[in-house]
Amino acid sequence: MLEREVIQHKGFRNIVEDGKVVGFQVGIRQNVYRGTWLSQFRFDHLTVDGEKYGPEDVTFLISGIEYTYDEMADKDRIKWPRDEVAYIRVRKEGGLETGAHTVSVNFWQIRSYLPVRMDGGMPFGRADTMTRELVLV
Amino acid sequence: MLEREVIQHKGFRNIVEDGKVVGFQVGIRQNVYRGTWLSQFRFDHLTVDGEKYGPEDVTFLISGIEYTYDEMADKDRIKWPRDEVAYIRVRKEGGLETGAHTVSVNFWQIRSYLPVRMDGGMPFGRADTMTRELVLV
Amino acid sequence: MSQNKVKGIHRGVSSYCWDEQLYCNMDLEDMFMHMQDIGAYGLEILADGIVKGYPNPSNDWLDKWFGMIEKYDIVPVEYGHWVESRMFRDRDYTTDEALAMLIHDIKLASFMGFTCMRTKLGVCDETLTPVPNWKEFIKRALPYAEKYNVVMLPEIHLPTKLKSKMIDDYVEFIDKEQTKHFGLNIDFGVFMTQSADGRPRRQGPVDMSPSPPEDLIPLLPYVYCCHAKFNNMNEDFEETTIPYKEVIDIMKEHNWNGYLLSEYEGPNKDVPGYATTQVRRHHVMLKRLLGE
Amino acid sequence: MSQNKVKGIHRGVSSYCWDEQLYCNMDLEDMFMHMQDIGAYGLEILADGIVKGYPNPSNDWLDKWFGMIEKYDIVPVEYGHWVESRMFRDRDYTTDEALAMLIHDIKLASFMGFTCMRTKLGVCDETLTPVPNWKEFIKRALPYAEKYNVVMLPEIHLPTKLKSKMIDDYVEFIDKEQTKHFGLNIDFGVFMTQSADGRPRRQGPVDMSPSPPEDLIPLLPYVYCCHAKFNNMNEDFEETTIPYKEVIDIMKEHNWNGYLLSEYEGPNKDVPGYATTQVRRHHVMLKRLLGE
Ligand SMILES: [Mn+2]
Ligand SMILES: [Mn+2]
Repeated sequence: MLEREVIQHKGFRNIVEDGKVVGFQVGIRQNVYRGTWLSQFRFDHLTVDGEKYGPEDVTFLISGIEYTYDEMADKDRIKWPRDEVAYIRVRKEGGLETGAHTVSVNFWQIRSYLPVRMDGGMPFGRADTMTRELVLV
Repeated sequence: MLEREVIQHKGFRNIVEDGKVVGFQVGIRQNVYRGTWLSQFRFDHLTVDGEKYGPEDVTFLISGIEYTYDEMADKDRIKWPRDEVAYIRVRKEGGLETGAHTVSVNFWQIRSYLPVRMDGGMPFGRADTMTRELVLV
Repeated sequence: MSQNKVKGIHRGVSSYCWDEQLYCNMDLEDMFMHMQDIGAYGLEILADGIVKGYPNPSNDWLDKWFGMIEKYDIVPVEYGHWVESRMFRDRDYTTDEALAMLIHDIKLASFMGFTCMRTKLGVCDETLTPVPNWKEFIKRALPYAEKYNVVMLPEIHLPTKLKSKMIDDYVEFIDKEQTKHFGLNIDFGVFMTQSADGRPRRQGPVDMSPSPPEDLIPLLPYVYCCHAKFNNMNEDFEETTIPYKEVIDIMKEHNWNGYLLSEYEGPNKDVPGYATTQVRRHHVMLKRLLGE
Repeated sequence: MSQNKVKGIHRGVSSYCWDEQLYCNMDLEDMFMHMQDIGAYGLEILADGIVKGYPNPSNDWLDKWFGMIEKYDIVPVEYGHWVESRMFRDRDYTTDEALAMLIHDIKLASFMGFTCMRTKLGVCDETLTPVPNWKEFIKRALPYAEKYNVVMLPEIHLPTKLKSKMIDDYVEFIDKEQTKHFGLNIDFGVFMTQSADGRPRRQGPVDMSPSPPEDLIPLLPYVYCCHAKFNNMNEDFEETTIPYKEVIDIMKEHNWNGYLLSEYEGPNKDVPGYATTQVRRHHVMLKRLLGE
């Protein structure tokens, strides 16, 4: 089930491949009443302890498929479902250290039914849920 | 799913039979980490707006089967499951009026692993969850 | 039931009321149980967000849907969906693309038992004027709506006025097409006189003043269901932001038939149990106003 | 894995940590996902409350169980259950009745893949002395535990002391029966020196003083898993109520093998997310103490 916060504690972990830590991931949910067509997904950044990762620095794992930000641009018939967590994945040798981390994120969806003015950013959820202290083990 | 409070808003309604209102019901859950063998169930009262209903005044609807309090006494192999709401049902012509009602309840389970002293009453959950204002439509 | 125009005014609920609880501490069946409790059997869903696997639910999920509809006596009234326009980073959706999306939703809504569709259109300005090509794809969708027996309803929502060019355009379109498959869903927010906290509506660049309830009268023949928007039900079972009695008296006097779908948009939607109490209070009020 | 006595000290979690969230805003799969995140694969469940339809789950549910165990690499370590004594209003459970209940749980625990059982016995006094007939039904259950390859473990819990007649009785029983199917689960609460809020333990009619960690040493051969009880993990990843380092150093020195099952019993268990953070902090500490 979804945690109330946009940034999920569940899913926050380092990514291990062939026994080596090659990066980390953060789960996010949509605090909004509908899912997102991938082509309408907008992402500005993920920040961990002040270090910023932009659209080119991450991939998105959605329903088991990993996408780059640009790969999502033409996916108008694939949905990030309302009830599913997406994982933002960062390649980073050694991953994150064991301990507490401050995580922020900013992303939104284009909504054709609202004025164009809002395409520039309308975060998913209240500001206080877009930053969270998470513990990595 | 279960509401956090012991007294559930969901399920609070009048009971209609053959087009006539013959009573009302209140859903309750067990705010404890296990279910209850029916023979270990203890019930003191349900109170609605100050009117008190004791064990002889109500029945219990558990997983679709309705029991009197005494019928539960020998049911040591039937469980009120941890994840299910039980409905306390009161026969009362006309049921309750449309509007707000203050509902209290006291019930518990016998726990063989705790001192006998506690058999006399150890409510399911914190006192503040054993009384609730509910709206009947 | 033809186009959901059943005799009388009936009570229903939109899944939007509990939206901030959904998938955190409530599921769809919980909503149905609440609806059965309060005798509000008409349902609006926002399909994207409710239908598992939308827009392509599995047969398993659909079987579960029909089982629950049957068990809780739910009447599927309105299927909320969107016709997107700004779909890509570099270009808008074409009329053909929008139409394909719309037809898919018509088929799914109909299969799930809905008779109304809240057809949300893309907009092109601050007063939510629909995209210029809306008549094109709606007109081409009409034969499908007829075949699948649904009516498409744009939602008339603040800051739109009941007396406005937008409404005139819709009505003119309906009259010209002589169709029963396109109409209006009035969101009662258009009658809103003050905020949930009792302050006057904040005025911005856009005029947020309410429409007078009587402006509803000439539109009623085009209205198939309504969003009974509410923002604050007090302990005396009064809605404090919208003149409910006036609006409903008008609808009764003019023998309007259809469903009022509760749509809670007040504060504390994320507080478990809050929306539930608000919805129940709302239905105490509606029951009294409707003389049930 | 013989009786779960795998080499080394391993980390695990009891479902009890998230108990107040379960069925309100979490489900079993959420717990497994958290466990996989933190690399704590050993699982304790309280069977009644976790197993859907307990004590008779459906094959469907069991299939789902095995699917999840596999997907999240979960190791079923301990199956928590109760042997009731005060079952009826007018009489106690007979030895035969208690035994029948116990055998049913042995079979289910084993089928679900568990090797340990936290066998909670009925008590007859304020210091939680087990019911007088415990040796009778446990002895009669031993052949079943052997056949189904599980070990029954009473939980040694405050206010019980590690040096006490109760423990002597258990150890004497095990030695006499020469069994590997009855043993001890030590709840680290027995080492608790202060409350979660930093105050000394409240003393009542019963002595709540802690056992010294070294009293654990002679018992270790009888201990198959432990409740790594914790009441408060601070922001520096220290448990403030129990001398964890001393206890774990002793277990390491004596080459104890088995699972430490996190069991959070501090405040705010009903606050969504609180227990999750506590469990994660606990495993940061355990990982460091174990030198992982
Ligand atoms: Mn609306
Ligand atoms: Mn314990």
